[in-house]
Amino acid sequence: MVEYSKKVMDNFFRPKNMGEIKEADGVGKVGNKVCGDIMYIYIKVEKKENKEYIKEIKFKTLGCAAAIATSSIITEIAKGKTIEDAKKITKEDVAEQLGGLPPIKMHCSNLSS
Amino acid sequence: MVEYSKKVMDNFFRPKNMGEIKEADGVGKVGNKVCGDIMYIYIKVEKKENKEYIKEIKFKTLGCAAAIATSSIITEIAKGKTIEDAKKITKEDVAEQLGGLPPIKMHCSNLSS
Amino acid sequence: MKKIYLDYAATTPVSEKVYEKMNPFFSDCYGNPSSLHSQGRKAKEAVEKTRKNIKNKLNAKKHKLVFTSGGTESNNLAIKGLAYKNPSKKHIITTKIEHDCVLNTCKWLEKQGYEITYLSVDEEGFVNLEELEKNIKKETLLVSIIHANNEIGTIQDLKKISQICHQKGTILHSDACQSFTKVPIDVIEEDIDLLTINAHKIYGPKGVGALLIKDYLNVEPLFHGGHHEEGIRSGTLNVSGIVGFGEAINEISLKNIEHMTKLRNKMIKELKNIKDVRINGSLEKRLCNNINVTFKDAEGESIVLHLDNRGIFASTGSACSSNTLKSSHVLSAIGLKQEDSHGSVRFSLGKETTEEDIDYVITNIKETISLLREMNPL
Amino acid sequence: MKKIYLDYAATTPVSEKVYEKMNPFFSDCYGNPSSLHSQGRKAKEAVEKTRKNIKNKLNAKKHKLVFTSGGTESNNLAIKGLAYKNPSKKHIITTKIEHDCVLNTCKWLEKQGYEITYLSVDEEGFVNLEELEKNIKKETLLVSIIHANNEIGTIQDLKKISQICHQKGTILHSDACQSFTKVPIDVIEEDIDLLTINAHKIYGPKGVGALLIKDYLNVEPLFHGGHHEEGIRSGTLNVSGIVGFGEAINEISLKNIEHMTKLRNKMIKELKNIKDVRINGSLEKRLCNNINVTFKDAEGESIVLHLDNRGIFASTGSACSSNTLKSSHVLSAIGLKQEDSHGSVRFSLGKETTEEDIDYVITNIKETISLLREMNPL
Ligand SMILES: Cc1ncc(COP(=O)(O)O)c(C=O)c1O
Ligand SMILES: Cc1ncc(COP(=O)(O)O)c(C=O)c1O
Ligand code: FES
Ligand code: FES
Repeated sequence: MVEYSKKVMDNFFRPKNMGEIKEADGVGKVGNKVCGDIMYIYIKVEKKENKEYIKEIKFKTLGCAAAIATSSIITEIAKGKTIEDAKKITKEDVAEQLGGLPPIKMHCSNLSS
Repeated sequence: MVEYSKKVMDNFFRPKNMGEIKEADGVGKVGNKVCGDIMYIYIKVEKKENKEYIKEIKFKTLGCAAAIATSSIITEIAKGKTIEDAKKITKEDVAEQLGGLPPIKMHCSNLSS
Repeated sequence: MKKIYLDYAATTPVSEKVYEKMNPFFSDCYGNPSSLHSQGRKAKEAVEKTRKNIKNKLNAKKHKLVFTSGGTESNNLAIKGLAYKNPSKKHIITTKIEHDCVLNTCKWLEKQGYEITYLSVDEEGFVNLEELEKNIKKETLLVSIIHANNEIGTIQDLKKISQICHQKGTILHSDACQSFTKVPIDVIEEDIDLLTINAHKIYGPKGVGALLIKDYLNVEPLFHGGHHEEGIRSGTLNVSGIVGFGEAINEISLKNIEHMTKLRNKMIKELKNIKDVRINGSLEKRLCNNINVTFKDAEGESIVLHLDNRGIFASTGSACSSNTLKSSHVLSAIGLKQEDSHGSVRFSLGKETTEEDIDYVITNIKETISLLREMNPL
Repeated sequence: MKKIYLDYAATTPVSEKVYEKMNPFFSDCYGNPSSLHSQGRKAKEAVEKTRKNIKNKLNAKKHKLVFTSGGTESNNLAIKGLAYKNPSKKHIITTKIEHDCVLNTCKWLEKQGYEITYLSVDEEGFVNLEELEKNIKKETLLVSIIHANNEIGTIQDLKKISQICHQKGTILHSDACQSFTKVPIDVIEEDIDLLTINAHKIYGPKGVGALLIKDYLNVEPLFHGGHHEEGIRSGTLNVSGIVGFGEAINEISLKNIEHMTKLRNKMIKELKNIKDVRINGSLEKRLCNNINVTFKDAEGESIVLHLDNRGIFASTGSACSSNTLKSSHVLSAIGLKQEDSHGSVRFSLGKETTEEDIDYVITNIKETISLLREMNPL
């Protein structure tokens, strides 16, 4: 079996920001071609000093432990960031935050890009 | 390992008629081409009613357990027989008396023919 | 926390009696069965007694029994061993639902120029017998068909299969790692040319298996060496393992089969009460301990890990595929769509499983599934 | 009756500590290392810890370690695995004194069209290094040379051998089943591309071995299957066996080597006092536990059985050849005539052997030999 870090397991068993935002300002939908798993990200945006900040962010994901943990961590990273900065988050950032992902599961973090 | 019957082992550990007859009437020498082992059979003959009987028989053998057991048993079988009858002893007779020999060791009883 | 192991199809514990029987062969009767001296002879005797015993249980009067390191080796030996000895026959028939070790052996031979026919199965997992018959030809070296499938538990009708094979003049090999001790075995014996069995699925130790080979068949060894096992499989014999294998077979009991069948039926019935659930494999001709279930809108690994967190040990598809991402070839073969196959879990029972276990498991499955479905964006 | 086992080169008992370490993996931590759940993960952890441990002990930083069912499998895997992956190189160099499993693997490949060079050895059993160098050519796939010989105990200079191989651009495999734990191992590690080791010669369980493979080398598996061991060796891992193997390696001790060396020297010295006796193999570069002796005018099987009857367990040549009649190919290679080779016996010591044992054995050897010589007609 693939070995997950404690951080991955924590984010899998107790995902942060799981759920839906009913009146979201935006919904990102990603499907994973490798395995058919799906992630939706809902955001609410706030304008401050001419910049758009992510005020609220939630996710729903159908997928493996890595996919769920990735979803959770990405919402944590993106929260409070400007849209611009959030767009710069790479899958490596996510994997790093998660204490690494098994090679075979790196694709799961694609969901985040 | 090859499996020997109890009879083979008995004749191996406590061979009958082991030794040499100093003034033998005849000495049979057999070498085994398969493995290079050697058996000598010494006999003393007695004439009775125009027939030659084997009065005394002894052997010396360099060889495996089967060869030694074979030597021992053949002296037992031949003892007291006429020379003629003794010549008729086959290796199957010997193997039978020994409670069978493993197939790979049947050649050892060749020494007796 | 309660611990409920429901992955007996992946491997079983070693039973107490098996363990006891193995014990003297580690440090007491430790001789090499090939040795001439009495320490060696004692070890050899134990091995030969076991061999006879296993053959008797299988009623294998016309077979050699060769000990191996497990099911994988036995399957490889059967197929490659026959292939090497019969280079003129370059066609093999197998099915789409074999264990990876048969499938990948065939795929490897395919690369060496063999033609492989992978028989399809119906939605319950049964091989199409007409397709089998139609495909056997002069060049067919052998037909290799799994007796009971390790993922979905469907049991093939080996008697009919072997009749077809033998009428058409070809050889039948069957992988019985899952069925052995769970499906009456004389049925197998009567018509099978080569049979693969192993120990660690039947409360014996890991790393031991056997291949039964009809007396008149020749297989080329995978291991050349010191002429052990009539030259078919060299290597110092794993005496403790072999003795343990034999004892595991001694413990076969109809009562266990009945017990597992009852619990399996109970579990299937209760699973069906969950919404959007599908039981995979045949409901009638099914391993007494196998339950394979698809939960729509939930993902297998997530389910298994959540259950694990609750002390319940189950499997996604087969244990092996947990190392790869491919969805199960068996579930694809019975017509599941990829997304459904991803939401499939195998529970496999053991003789120790109790009714309370099943109740506890069902409760936890329900909670896990609704949790995960809540997460599903669709 | 006293029982003195002097056939440790054939196999050893499982040591107490090894047995204790194996114990939990039968019925307690019995998961399949391939399983996703925590029972499987625990088993996997134990396997991986052992793998790391063994690699550390061998200082094998640039090698993969693949677990197998024993020395025979590892040797077959090394040679055939390389052969299958490099079909353009059809020349193999080995020696006349390999274990049957290397020799017969090479003979089999010979039948498939390979050219095999069997290097000769001198009267002490050393490979001729010039002959080695001269024979390596562009098509040479690999050189396979046994580290310490199982019959006569002669230890080859692997460092020099590997230098020659690597200078000439070929690969070196060595069978270290006998030397492993008895000869310093870092020497090996530094220059060997593939190394075979096994457990049952070093107080570990039977049925477990390993092959070390340099990272960049590709070997075709003997067992295709469920992608275990990075796809090189499929089959459910023998967890208890692997853990036992690891513990056996933990117990390596210089003190044991010194102890056995002392007793070996004592025994050789006393054997030399018997008339018409010859010690086979090198006296300097020799396994610490090996004594191989020719008694003129006596036959090996008879000697071994008589000793057995007196509670002493020794071997004629190697354990394997007790199933055949051929005189030892190793003794022939060092120049023994067939009749002398028939009168040869191997005694191999263990860490438990005592000085009193040796005294007792010498007395009984003397009696046995004179008994048998008395029977000799010549
Ligand atoms: C049907 C089937 N065949 C073969 C195997 C392989 O057996 P082993 O793990 O003993 O190599 C298994 C289980 O792993 C199996 O379920
Ligand atoms: C030098 C050598 N190589 C290989 C082997 C074979 O190992 P195994 O019995 O584990 O297959 C042995 C012992 O049997 C040996 O002594
Ligand atoms: S396996 Fe589907 S996202 Fe990880
Ligand atoms: S092996 Fe020589 S006579 Fe038996």
